[in-house]
Amino acid sequence: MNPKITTDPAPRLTRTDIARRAALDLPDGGIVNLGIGIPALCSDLLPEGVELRYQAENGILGFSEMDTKLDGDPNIMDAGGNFPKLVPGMAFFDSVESFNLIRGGHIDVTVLGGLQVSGKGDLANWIIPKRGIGSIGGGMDLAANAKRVIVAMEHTTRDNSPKIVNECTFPLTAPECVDEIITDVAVIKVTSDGLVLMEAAPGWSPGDVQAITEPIFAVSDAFTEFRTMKT
Amino acid sequence: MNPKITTDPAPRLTRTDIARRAALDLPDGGIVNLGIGIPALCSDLLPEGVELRYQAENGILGFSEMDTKLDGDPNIMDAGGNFPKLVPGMAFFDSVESFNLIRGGHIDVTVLGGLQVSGKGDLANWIIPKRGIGSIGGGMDLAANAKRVIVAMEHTTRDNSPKIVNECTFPLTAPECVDEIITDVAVIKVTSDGLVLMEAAPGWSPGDVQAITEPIFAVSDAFTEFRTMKT
Amino acid sequence: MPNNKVIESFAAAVADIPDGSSIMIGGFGGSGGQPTRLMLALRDQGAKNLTIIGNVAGISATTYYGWREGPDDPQPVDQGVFFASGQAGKIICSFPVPGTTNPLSEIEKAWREGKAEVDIVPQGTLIEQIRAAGAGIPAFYTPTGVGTPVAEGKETREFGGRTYLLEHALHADYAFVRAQKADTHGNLQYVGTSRAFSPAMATAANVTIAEVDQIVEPGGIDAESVRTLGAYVNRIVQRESGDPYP
Amino acid sequence: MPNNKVIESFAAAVADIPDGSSIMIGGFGGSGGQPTRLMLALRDQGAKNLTIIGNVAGISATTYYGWREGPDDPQPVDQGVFFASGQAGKIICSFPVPGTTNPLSEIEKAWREGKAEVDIVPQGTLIEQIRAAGAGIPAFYTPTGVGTPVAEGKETREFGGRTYLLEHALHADYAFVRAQKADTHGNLQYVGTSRAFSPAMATAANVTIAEVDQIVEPGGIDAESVRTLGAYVNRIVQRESGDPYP
Repeated sequence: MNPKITTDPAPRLTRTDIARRAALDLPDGGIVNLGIGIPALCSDLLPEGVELRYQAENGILGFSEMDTKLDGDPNIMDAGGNFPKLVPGMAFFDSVESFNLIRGGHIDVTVLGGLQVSGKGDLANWIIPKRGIGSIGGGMDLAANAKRVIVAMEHTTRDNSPKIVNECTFPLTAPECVDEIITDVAVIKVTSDGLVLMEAAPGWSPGDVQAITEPIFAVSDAFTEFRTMKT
Repeated sequence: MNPKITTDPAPRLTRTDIARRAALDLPDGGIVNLGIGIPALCSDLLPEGVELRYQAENGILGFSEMDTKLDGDPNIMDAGGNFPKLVPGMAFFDSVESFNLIRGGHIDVTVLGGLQVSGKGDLANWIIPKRGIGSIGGGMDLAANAKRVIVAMEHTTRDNSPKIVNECTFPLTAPECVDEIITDVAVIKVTSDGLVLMEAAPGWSPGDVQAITEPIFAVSDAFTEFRTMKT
Repeated sequence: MPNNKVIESFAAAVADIPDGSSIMIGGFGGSGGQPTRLMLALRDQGAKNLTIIGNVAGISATTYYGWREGPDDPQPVDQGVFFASGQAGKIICSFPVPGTTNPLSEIEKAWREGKAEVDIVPQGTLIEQIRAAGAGIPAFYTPTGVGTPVAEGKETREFGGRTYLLEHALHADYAFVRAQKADTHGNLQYVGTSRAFSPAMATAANVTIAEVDQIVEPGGIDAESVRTLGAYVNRIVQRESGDPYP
Repeated sequence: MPNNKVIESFAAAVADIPDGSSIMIGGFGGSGGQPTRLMLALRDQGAKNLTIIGNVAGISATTYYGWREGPDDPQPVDQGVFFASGQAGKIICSFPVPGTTNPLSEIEKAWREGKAEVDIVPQGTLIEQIRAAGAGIPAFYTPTGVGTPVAEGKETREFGGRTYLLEHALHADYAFVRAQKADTHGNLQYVGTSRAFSPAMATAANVTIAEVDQIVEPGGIDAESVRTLGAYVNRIVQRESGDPYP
């Protein structure tokens, strides 16, 4: 267990920064499902020239941009209740087909929020035990079955406790499912040998990140500053 | 085992007669799947005013009449390779949906051909053991799962051996699935207490039918002449 | 040919639903695809001790999820309506509560008071259980939920080196579905993302009731465009034109 | 956006298929929905030791099942083509042989000579196995085949007092499907009864190749009319106009 630290070496990044960094790892032309919260912000933050085909659980594939209006057509939504812009090549389908896509391993990447991620890549993100009731939605299917799972979340809780932990204390969404964790201070890869720190926020050293991360991580030879923060 | 008889008390009925009698038991407005052979003849022999919605395994529901032409559209066929006439209210779908209908118990009646039917309603109709290879098609799904299974077949083999037998010697299509057997000499109901003779061809007594039927059947209080043969 | 399934009113379409019934509610959650008029008719009918089966079940009324927010738009209705009325004692769904507890949703309120059993199922498992019921599949294996609370009390089994859960078919007494168009045989056509759970639910209930914008004669839906077969639909009710609910 | 999947010729679309591959052949059987040009291209390519997965597999060439019989219409092709050529050693299908043995079909000929393993599967089980493979379901229970030779060597289990068989997902290396229209993302639209096994097969193979009459830009197939999602399709080849095969 690492001692909690009380002062940060430099400001943590914003939710938008996290989403922008996650967007960098979405493959051009790929089929992507974005969870609610920080992940949903990715769609506005893609690198120039990259176009994705988003899938949403409620039966839509192929949209690439959202509309910001609040009075869209309630019969054409994504699973978060937002209104996608119609683009050529889209398709509508029912929930059976939608989860054939997901459970069948046809989603290239999903970006999900997280409450806790363990050093083995276990993900907990659907229920806070003290509330006693939560919502699973499509999260378990996505976490267990997407080809690649990126978790985009704050690095710690509000009281600065690690959310990247040795063992999740919250009920799991799926075990050993996370490939990459992108937070407001770091980008961490989950490998079969454990966590590997790839990037850190400006002003944050590997040691600074380790101080608020429960599992001991390795530092990549390619370790660098948060890639979206470079100009 | 009943002794074989060598002379019939009266002519056996035709394949068309068998189909016409089977057609009498198809419920108006019902969803019906007709097997190949004698069953396929039913569609031209429905009583006045009765209209069925046929389903075929290859993904069509709602046709009610066949076209006799040989050069129809090969993209609009039934499972027997015949061309249905297009009618309002039809639907096309894939094989997954087609067998959801069948296996899910949504077919009201299927009429199938038979090689052997046992006293318990076991059906054998897909392979002749001495050939060693046969075709199952949709027959096992239909026999096991339709709400009602009618077998339409000749009463005996060409050498006058019973096809209604104590135990099927041919590999089964489905056990205990047959509700009614309609042959060229009789209509026999399969009940949990065994077979019950309902009707016989003109000139055939219950004893005449029993002589070419292996299991001992009961004779219904409502026993009558083949109903389609009355004028 | 006795295939006309049109019922004159929503009240008449739900009149015979007895206490203790299980009711599937189609769509995804939110207003699009929700059979709102059938739900309100069942609330008014008053049947008790219901089990509700839905997907996103109780989050719209407090968060406006999936509802328009214009000044002339109606107040959201969600599956919490049956818990507010005391008619339902159980819900099987994937998303019963929103992230926020202020204000508390009707389902969470009932759950906190011990008046509601809430069975939370992964969405892909739930739709597959419903699909299985309609397709004659009593049980299947899925990777989803392994190693989570969803797996508690369930059989697991390995196939090809991966662990899977055994999940069972989920039937219901009634399914309420929402489509844009029906023909009098019960064939249904949907628009956009409104179909969601409705096509599978239509296959999985003893009695399926469809709420639609428009009823047409057979042929009014092209044979290529039917997404729920009339074979699955028992009753059809047409909404009044100009209904403020989407 | 690297989504253009159009291949210039049928030969190029099948060129990399190695010996020992398993190949799903879409449609139902007969000419409608059969990917005939892909089949002939694979025959010409010559890959050996193939396993073919189809439905009605080998009855058209001798019986004209599902083919027109006009004087200008082409001779029927069926899945027996791979057995006549000696390329396939095994077939998994529901309907390998016609009722008649005069003349013998290519599959029955190969089987009698001990050159072909023929695995005969109930049609509903076969399509569900294929669908399961694409849907991430490793195994499921079905009532079909219980008490028959199909059940030999398989697990049975009771649910609700009825006995069911455990059946497993069926994947393939390649799926050949036939549709009327594709967009360049690989979305497919079918006509009439031609879809049959194709939509499920498209989901269940590592590489899915679609033979179509027409390739259009994205948007050329309405979002409501897509029946196979582009997500499942890797390669698309357009037929020459006026191709005599249906």
